[in-house]
Amino acid sequence: MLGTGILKGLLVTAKNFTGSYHDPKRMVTVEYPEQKTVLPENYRNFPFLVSESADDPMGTLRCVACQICEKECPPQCIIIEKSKDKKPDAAGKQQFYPAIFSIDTSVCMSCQICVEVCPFDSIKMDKVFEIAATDRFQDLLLTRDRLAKSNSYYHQIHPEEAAEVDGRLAAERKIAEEKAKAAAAAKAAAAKPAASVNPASAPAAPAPKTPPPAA
Amino acid sequence: MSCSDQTGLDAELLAFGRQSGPTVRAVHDQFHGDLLEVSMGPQHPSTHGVFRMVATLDGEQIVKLKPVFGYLHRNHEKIAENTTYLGSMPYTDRLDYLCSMTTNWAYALAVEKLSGQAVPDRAQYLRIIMGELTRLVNHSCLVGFLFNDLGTSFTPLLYAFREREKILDLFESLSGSRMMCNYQRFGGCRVDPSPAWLAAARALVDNFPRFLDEYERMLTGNEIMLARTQGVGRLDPAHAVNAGLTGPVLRASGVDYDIRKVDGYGFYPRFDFRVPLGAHGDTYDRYMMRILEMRESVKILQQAFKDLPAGPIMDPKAKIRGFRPKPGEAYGRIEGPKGELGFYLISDGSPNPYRYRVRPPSLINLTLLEEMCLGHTIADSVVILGSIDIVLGEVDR
Amino acid sequence: MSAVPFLERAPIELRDWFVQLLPGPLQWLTHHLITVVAILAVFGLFFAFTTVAERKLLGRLQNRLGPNRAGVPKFSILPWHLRHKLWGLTQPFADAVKALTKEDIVPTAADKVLHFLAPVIIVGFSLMGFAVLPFGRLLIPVELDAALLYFFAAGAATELAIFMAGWSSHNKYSLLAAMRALAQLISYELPLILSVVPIILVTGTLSTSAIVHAQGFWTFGLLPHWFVFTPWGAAGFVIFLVAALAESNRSPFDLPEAESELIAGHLTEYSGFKYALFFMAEYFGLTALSGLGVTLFLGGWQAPCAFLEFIPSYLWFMGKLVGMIMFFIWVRGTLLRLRIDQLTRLSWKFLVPLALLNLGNAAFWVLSAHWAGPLQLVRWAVSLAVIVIPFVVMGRSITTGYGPRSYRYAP
Amino acid sequence: MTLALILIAVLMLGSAATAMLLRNLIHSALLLILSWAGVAAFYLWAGAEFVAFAQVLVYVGAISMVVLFAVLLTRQNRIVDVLIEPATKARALAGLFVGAGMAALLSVAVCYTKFPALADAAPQTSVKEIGLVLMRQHGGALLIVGVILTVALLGATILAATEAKRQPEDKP
Repeated sequence: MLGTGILKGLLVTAKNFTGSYHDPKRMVTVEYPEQKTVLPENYRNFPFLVSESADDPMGTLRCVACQICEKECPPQCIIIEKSKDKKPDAAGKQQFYPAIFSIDTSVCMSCQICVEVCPFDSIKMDKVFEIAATDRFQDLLLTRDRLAKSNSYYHQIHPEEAAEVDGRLAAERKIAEEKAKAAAAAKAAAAKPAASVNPASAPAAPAPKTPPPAA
Repeated sequence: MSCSDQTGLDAELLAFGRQSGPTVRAVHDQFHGDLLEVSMGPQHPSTHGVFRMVATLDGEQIVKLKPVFGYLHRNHEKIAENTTYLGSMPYTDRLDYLCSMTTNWAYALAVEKLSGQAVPDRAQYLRIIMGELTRLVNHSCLVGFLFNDLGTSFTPLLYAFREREKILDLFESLSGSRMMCNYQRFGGCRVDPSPAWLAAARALVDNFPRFLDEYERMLTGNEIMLARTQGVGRLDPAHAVNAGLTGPVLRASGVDYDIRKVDGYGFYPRFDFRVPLGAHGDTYDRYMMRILEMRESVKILQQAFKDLPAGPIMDPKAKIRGFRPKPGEAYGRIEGPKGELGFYLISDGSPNPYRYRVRPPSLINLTLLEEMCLGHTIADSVVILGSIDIVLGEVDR
Repeated sequence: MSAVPFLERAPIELRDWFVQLLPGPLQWLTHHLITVVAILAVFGLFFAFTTVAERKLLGRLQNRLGPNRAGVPKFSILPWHLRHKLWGLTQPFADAVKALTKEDIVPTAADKVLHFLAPVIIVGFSLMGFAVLPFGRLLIPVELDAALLYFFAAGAATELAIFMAGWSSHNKYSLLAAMRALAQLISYELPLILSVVPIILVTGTLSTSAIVHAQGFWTFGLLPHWFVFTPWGAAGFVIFLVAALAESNRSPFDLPEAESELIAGHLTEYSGFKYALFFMAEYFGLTALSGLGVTLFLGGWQAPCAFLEFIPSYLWFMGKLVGMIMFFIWVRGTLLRLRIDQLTRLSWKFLVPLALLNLGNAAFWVLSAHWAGPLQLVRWAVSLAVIVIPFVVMGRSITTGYGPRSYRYAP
Repeated sequence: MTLALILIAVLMLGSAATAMLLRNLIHSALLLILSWAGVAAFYLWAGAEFVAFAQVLVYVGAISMVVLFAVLLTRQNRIVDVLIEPATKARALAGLFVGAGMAALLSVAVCYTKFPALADAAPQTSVKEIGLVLMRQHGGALLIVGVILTVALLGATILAATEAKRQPEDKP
């Protein structure tokens, strides 16, 4: 009979109308500034540089300026300049550090390929999405000081992922130490026969140089 | 259409009628007077993005319709020749921005065929899950937009978006971004979904049919909907096959061609699902194709969740950097929500592809727009365009 | 006068008290001026809150909140927390300020005189419709003998204004939309008037207050004698609703401003306050038509049950009016738009024949009024049959070729 | 009250005159409609509400549409208006002669008709009486008018239908 389809349609919208008052499933609006939706753990926006300690983020950057992410970034929006001198990193090894490390967030499409290819876990995805800027060039080009954030901040935004990364780094560091101790012991053993030959001429032995960790 | 005198006009009209393109009824009648040329778009509220239709009208009826596009051309294929294989993966999200997971899958499939890369079982199942979830997202979007073109004030669109947002929240908690997922890699997937995610996805899929029933109750039997879409934009199967149309638009005309059944790529042969076919090939059939396909996708998803195997999600031998496939060419294609989405790659051994070509189903389904719209009114042409389901990102690349 | 409860008499006595304060010759003028100002104030506010109600109701239909952000200006005396939480009630005033301050662009090629005149005429004529609606037992602006004819005469000029708007904008879309609007309005004027004729036939008068009085009684104090509860009245009411929707260019028939095809139809070249005037005229037209519907079919200011008489009559009228407007908004939130040829075909091939049949049905109803006892049931049955059977038959003929389909699956 | 009478008369005659003089057809059509509204104002002033509303409903509502459609559809999309040949002496004389003849005829008709003495008050007739009179004494005339209108309506639809047949568009 003509009109039954229309009546059924009206009934559906009526059910939605009454539902919107009591059924949370039928009232989906979130009033943004007052109520904020919680972001899922894997959410990613623009990258940031992880630094070891919170009090001196610029000094203790994990990044060693190997420029792999600069090469792999599809829209080429990362600009790195290697430093001339070296600086001890967390494991005490002398490493380069990025004198200039800036990401042009107007070009970056937050695809997190840089995070995947970084061998040192020094760049991770941030969760800040309220970044309005007035100037297109200065404000959107995030320089090193605005990119560097502490590892504790990393734990705060990506708890599981951060724990897993730290676990892996600690394990690697342990392996590196054992290898270093083994190498040192081997060197000491080799050095003992030489020492017995000319104990007087050997100068004060410099601190044992640990081999660089496996790339 | 310059105002020449009466006899000149007739000659011009007849010449006009015989121009190339499908046969145009020679409109020649004292009563008709000038034809009105109306250009709809590119800033038009209902052309799904920057797309322009130059329609020549005789009163309300369309005599000639010329689609104009290219406003969103971003030179995707040339850029891909200067980026590494992995670098192009995030760009494939931007092709058909409504279903990024399926486009990623098609690209990953093509590269795996090129480099002979194996994919573990769990990754194949995850790809099917993500692919079918994207089909739900795309079809619910399309159905919402179609009703918007038909003239409802946003109610069906917002019901459809309510369901789509739930699926996009799942994608966000898995891959990190709602629409730009960048989830597939050559040889598997990037993130292993947590059991909590799988439970949430299963719950969503189990009550998705409730949304479809509400939709069908509200709109499929609606007399105005029947009157506005049945018999409008009829597409004859032979023309569709000759023009190379694929996807729900082709199946609505009754041609049985679904690449999931034809190629049997991924683990689709293990799943039992049916492919709906239309009989009249008009806008109503195309709408019903999407609704029935959504129901089939829900069945596939339920089977996939039931027997999702454990195991690695990434083939151990897969290399992230320094990926240099051996020289050769490959064409990988999947049944995307809009039709056969294919990637044709030629590799010369270097990290960048020598040639990178996308087969865009939206563009190819668009070629027959004029033939469908002839004889109908402006209001119908907007509905027909909506029923073909084009996304300008894929049309212009 | 004193038999009527106080609340009923209050507005009239207030006006009379104020009028006799003034000197002689002015009294007649102020008497009517007060009525006009009262109508403008009440229905001006009613229009403002209908726009908000529409957006909030549509929002709730679509699982979202309607506007609730328009606050009160800073320097107002409201305490802080109240200023924030106002459920969007100040939205219409914010819209009004926006409409007033927006630049009013007139295209150079436009026909300036007509372009300016169109909104003036459309608002003027759609407001004139309120003069004959009986808002309460004593509240009727003008007691006209030919009230209904006056109402349709006032509504006739809207077509003229829409044509002037479409033609003077000198724009392809407006021209197409003006033609569509005319075809629609003219083809729906007939069912609108034909659906009202049975009421005149039964009550024998054109005056609206007499019609409302004719619907005044209740059987067993509970069942009101509104015309909508008679078979021919129900059919007339349905046809009236469909035609009213079409006359006020709303939901299933909002072809002239079909966004998806013709941008904003004949309003494309209007902006700023003129656009707001068109918008206002559409709502006044809608309110006037639903006011007429309430008066003719839903018993105007009559209370639904005898014991509810103590509530003042104008509240009943307002309640029914709000109910009908909510129905129109509900329909707008659900239904799709018809194409122009289907729209006119529906009117000429379906509504007009049904309305004519309904006329015959009302005649039969009047002739068979004196049938005794059991014959009353026969009278109801025949009257219902005369309407339902053609509705089903014609409904099937108009939807030939359309119908739900079953789909096969690939082997 | 006579001031209102003069005002309405001036409005009506003024709009009719300017309608004749204007070049733009649409403007003159609209002014013609304004003069019809003037006639309705006269009826109202005379107290015949029923006739006034009928006049507004029929003329301003419907016939104005017919006039405007006629003006729209018959114009051959010429922006420039109808060309009038230069006014020669013979044409002016002929115009004057016809005008004078018409004026004489009208004035004779006005002078010699005997208007009944001015009744003390406008006759108070209700709509019911008008209806009864229409149906009883003038029932025949009403039916004939009805038949003419239906014939006109059928003619229009047949004309439009045949035109549609020659150009069959989409079938449902």
